[in-house]
Amino acid sequence: MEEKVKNITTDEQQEYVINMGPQHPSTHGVLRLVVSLKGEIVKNVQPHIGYIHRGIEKMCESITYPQIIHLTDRMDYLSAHINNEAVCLSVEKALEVDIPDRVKVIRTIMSELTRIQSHQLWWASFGMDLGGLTCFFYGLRDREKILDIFEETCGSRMIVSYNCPGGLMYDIHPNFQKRVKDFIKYFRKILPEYDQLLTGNVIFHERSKGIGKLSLKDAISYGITGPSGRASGFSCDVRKHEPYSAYDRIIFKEILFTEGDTYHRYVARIEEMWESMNIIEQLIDNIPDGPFAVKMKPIIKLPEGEYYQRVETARGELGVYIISDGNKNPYRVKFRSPNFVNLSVLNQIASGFKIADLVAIGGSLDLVIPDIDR
Amino acid sequence: MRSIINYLKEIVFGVWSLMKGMKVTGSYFFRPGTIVTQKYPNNRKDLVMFDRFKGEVVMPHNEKNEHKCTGCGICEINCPNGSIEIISKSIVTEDGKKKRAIDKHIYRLGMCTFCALCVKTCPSNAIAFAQGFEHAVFNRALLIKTLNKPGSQLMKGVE
Amino acid sequence: MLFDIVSANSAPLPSEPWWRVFYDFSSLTQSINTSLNDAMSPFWTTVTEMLIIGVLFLLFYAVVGLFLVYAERKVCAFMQNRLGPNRVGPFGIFQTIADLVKLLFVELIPIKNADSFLFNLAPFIVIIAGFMALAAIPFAMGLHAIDLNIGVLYVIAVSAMGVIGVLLAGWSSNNKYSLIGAMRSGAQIVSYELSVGLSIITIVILAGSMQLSEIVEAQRAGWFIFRGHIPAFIAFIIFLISSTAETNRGPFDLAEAESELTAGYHTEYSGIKFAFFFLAEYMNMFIVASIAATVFLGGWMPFHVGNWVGFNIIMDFIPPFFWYIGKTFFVIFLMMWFKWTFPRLRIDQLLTLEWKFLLPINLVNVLIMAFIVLMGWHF
Amino acid sequence: MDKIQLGEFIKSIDPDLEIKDGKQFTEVLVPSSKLHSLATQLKEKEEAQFDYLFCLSGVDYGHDLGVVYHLRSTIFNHVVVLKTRTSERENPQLDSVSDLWKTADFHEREVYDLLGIKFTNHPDLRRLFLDNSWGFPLRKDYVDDINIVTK
Repeated sequence: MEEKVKNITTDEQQEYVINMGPQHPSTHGVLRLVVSLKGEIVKNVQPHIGYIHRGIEKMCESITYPQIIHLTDRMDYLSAHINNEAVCLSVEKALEVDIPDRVKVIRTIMSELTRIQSHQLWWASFGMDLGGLTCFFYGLRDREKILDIFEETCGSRMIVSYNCPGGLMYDIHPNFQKRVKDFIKYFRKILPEYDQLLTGNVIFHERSKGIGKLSLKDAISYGITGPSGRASGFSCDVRKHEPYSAYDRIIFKEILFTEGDTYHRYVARIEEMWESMNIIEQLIDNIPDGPFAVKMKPIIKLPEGEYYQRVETARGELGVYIISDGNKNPYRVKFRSPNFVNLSVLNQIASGFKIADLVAIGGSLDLVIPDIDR
Repeated sequence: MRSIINYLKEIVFGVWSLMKGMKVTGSYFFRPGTIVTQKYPNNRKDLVMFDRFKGEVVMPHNEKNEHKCTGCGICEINCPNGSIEIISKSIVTEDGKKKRAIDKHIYRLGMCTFCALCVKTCPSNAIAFAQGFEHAVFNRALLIKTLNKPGSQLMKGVE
Repeated sequence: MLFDIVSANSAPLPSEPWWRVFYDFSSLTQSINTSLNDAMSPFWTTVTEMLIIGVLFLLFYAVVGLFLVYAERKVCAFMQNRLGPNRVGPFGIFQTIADLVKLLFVELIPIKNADSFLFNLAPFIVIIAGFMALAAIPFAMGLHAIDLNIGVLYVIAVSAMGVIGVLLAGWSSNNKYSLIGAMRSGAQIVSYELSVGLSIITIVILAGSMQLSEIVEAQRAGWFIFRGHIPAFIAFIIFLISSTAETNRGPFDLAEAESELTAGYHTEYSGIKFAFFFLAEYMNMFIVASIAATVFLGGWMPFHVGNWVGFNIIMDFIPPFFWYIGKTFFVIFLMMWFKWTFPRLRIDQLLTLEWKFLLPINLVNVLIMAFIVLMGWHF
Repeated sequence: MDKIQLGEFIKSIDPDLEIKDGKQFTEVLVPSSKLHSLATQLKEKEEAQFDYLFCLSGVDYGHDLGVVYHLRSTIFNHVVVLKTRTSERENPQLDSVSDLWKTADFHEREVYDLLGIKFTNHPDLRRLFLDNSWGFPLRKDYVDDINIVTK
């Protein structure tokens, strides 16, 4: 670490270098940004990561497939359920197991709930990044409602561990459908309030419009996925392109903008919350009957080969690349985590803007640090 | 002239958008009924966790101090981070056979990630999740628990 | 001596209504003054009076500061669907006192490469600026430390002195974040001083005086915000915005922009020195709010409606001090409401707002007000 | 293009390449010397246009070290997997593709950090997660008795 700092100061001694992080209110975790400034203007941002590198990929090599679930939970803890789904789907695909419809529908509903709660937390912290502290509490207040649903069905609030290869850990709670419907009814009323508080606000417009523009070409070249990529016009919704679970049987639209600035990254996420509610409403009344899991062998061994599974988490495309040598432990697991890739564009889009914009841009990319470090 | 009108429009719309935001916060200010804060230590008595809540792993015992754990060790194998350790002993049953039985079911709460694999895979449903969540202790050693009570025995009929 | 000035200016006229005699503080201050004069020489009288006022202000400062911190926390909590402090004492009213006690016992961390003299001086400059501004504010009828004939000018000038403390704090801490915060604060306060001054000048034109007691007296028939038509209202709004900016609060808290600069200019301060900055922020808020209340909302003057005699008499029953405090807290509430609703501006937008919007509007506003006063169109 | 056409297309670029029809994607085994030129052609040829590198993973194959590139075209929606290997373990070197796909910048730094594969022509090849005192933990022969505890 020492050496890295030294390099930068000797190369660019003329610049005013500040260290944002590892403990900084706007980096949402232990991300360290070495920012070179000229006055208030950002010249260069170098992310330094690895403060919570836990070696999840290495750990996966010594545990069995069902046990990987509890590690993927802890990568992107805000879309824990979707991460788990990726591993489960690839194991199921490798074993060519047919998953009951009930599981598919429940997984989809849970994924969309996860997406909504992730976007709520993002909205909360994005508002806080811009200085509107009240947003933080409104976002968390509404997120709590989803977390309660999770807690009732899965037993835990954030790190749900609800998926397992072959289906789900347990069936949904009898109250699940009613609670979800109540939440949708409540949140449809609350979401316009978010708009009144932040989206329509003239200060917010000034702060976000035209800030941190990311062109379509750069978005594809950098591989920026998720709402951040779609705000630039990169059609990258895995739910549309490679439908998994129950996404092939529902009608929803991919939110696409072409501007690619902070404001549209913001709007894309707000719109996605509406869209997620539509998806849930289509499914919540038609959960088919059936078993909630397929009986799997006690020790799951994947046939030799390579398996790649992509899912759409709340932040973008998560890829799980499993190389199996036929044992009960995977030979190599690679997680293509969306945040890791999204972080790489920060220098490109933030340089030239003011330091306050850097905070806004960082917030609009919606980075979750444990997913970057893994 | 047009630029002046635009200038004034900008001001009026700007102020209007700010007023809308103030309406939201102001309306909550005058509606204390919407407060969501839980007075946690005060509402401890009537705070009920959901029945599936994963607070800690316990081994339910019946009134005769019997449990269902056969000491097979499947939970130990399935635990991803080694928080369960089974110490077994061999006992002689009534009909004279030698049998493996549980001596100590050691559960390290501090290492547990609540993935529920042990509870799910247990063939005899011997362990379950309890709802307690107040686990803070001053000594780490207190987080290592022995789940089977002293002097407890295997329930009859459980293999 | 000080009390002499006070009493000379607001001695009740014989034709005054009963309440003006009853609630007038000048008889009290006068009696203290005469008894002190009897006991000692004029020099020592002045010294004693200054000491008394100093101690009173110190107490007032602490009480108001602590109360405002508590009020802010409660107000923001209610706006955010929270309860706010509720542990220490009933409804958490002793929370801020507990916090203060904690801050008193916290270690003062010495900064290695800081300019220690300026570093230690900065909080005091901020505090002194607040104290000096407090001196000219009329709290109730006949209750002010000193009634200068250029009171408005004095308060604006003195309250702007706090920025020196902020700049020194940022510079001497030898912290990059602090320096950015201090520079921002400097740019911000220099530009927003203009708007504060101009919006008050609008009212000074209407009142025809810069003496705060006379401005209050001139509002006996009706508060300036109502009497001055639309220009007075616009001036009030501009004063609110620019004074919020001047106190580094609300959407204009760029100097300590928490999500960008951690804590801005007071990042390196700890313990009681941090408490000074913290209290000074709230005290500045109190001072600008009381100026707004005095200049626009009639200070301690009760609310009167034209010919509604019964209503006016009921209003007269409420002591002037409560009118003053009520109005001040109303303005403070508005400022808190701003702070807890809006996102923060960026530094260039902040300056754009001042130079492109507030200043031109203000200049036109002054012109219109002058015209109205010339034509005698005001109420 | 579907899998077969894709295979034929790659054959037309370089007939020596070994093409494997994988379960999911067309897999191409590329010798490390040919990697960069093939990648350039795959990106720039009109009918391929693989403009989106969605995954770059380093793998320790036991004896060899390798890198796997998952490429996708956002226009035609076809996917190809490039695999390249190097048998050098002491000082493994591969060509960087970060000039073609900017996302490779971070991915290659990660691979360098965890597997020790050096990428030539990489603009800023520094360790990403760990500091220099660490070895390369994703290698199979990595030993760390303190931090890695296996049952």
